[in-house]
Amino acid sequence: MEITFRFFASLSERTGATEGKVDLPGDATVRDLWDELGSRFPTLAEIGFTPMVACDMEYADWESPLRGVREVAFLPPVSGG
Amino acid sequence: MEITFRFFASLSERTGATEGKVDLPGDATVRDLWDELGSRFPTLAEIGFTPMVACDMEYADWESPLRGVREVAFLPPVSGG
Amino acid sequence: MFRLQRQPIRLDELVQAVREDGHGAVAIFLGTVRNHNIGRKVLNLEYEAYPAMAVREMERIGRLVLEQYDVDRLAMVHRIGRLEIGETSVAVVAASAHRAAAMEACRCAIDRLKETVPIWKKEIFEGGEAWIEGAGGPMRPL
Amino acid sequence: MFRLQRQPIRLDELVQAVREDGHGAVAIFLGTVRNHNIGRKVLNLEYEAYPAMAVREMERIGRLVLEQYDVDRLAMVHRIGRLEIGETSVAVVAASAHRAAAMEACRCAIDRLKETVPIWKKEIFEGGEAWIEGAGGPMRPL
Repeated sequence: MEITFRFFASLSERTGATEGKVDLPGDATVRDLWDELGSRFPTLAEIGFTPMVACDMEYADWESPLRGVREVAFLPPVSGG
Repeated sequence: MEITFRFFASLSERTGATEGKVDLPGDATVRDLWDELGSRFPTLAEIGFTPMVACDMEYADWESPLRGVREVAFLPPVSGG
Repeated sequence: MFRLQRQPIRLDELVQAVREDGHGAVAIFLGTVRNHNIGRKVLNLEYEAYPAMAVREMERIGRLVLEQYDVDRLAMVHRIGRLEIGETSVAVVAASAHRAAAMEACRCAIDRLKETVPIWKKEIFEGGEAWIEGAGGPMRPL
Repeated sequence: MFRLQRQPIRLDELVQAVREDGHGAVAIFLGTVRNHNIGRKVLNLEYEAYPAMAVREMERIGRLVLEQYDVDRLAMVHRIGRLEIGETSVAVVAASAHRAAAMEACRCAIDRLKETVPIWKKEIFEGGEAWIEGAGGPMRPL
């Protein structure tokens, strides 16, 4: 299945990517996607925080299954306000 | 000694007076002034609250001596805001 | 800035006057004239003050709040005279580097204003009018 | 009213849009760009958002606050793009009949915004620039 990923702020700066597509098996979880992205973007290993994750714009956790999800966003700790 | 009194809001409406002067003995207190005003303005007996008192614009109490005070204000419970 | 005024309160101007470049947080409270009170339809309000003492008392509250909270600037402005529904009767603005102090200072300032600043409102409602008597604050003598 | 905007936030307009005639209290919080942070001289800020999710998240916070507090109306507006020192980056406005609810709702809304709304600031300071990473809120996964 094809999942769109999105990076924001320092994550997109580190990777040089704001979004892209990954093809994953049907039982994949957020963590599997992150691992896949880690091999595509080695600089992800250098970030100094654990991102938050949103599946289709709802906060999710690392074990969330991706079946039925279109877009997964990895979010640095937010700093709005 | 001569003391200026001031009434505000419902107190001035009740009495028809906003200010005036009272001559009192040198050892008089706020309560003495109030008693004197009570005989001058009988409608003061009808008010439904105990006024706050300010001597020269500082909150004071009923037993405060008036020596050295120029102006005593009787204040309905405040309702600004 | 602590004052009474007959003119409408211009919020943008007030914030500009209070805020400085070191401030990341501005907390504001506005009291506004509402169209109902204790079941009555309110038509408008009239505010009266003991002017010199009201300003002194706002200044006293200001000093106290600036001591008690980590805020740099505080403004309290109260209207007097006749106000229509929807108008702002009082504005409190507190500015500081961080938000918690600004919000707590703003709350403390408006709470104290309502307890001790010698201002009174008369309510003109459908069928009559009445001076509103506050609950009385901690300074209320016996 | 929950939105992101590139244009400056006009506070008077925002208050007009939120306040209704039954409201006696409006509590406002403004976040403003300050000229220093952790010992650095800040030149300006750039805000980035995950736009659709940020608005959804502000709406979710809005529903929660309106349920939890006795307030009628809430607005949250956040700037994105480049902001200069002194500009307002976020405005939260809560309106209700009475003041305690308005002030508590305003506080809750800005606290939650800072925890969960996907917006980030990049600080451009003397000698460099850096994305600011928040402390992370309660929704932060392991």
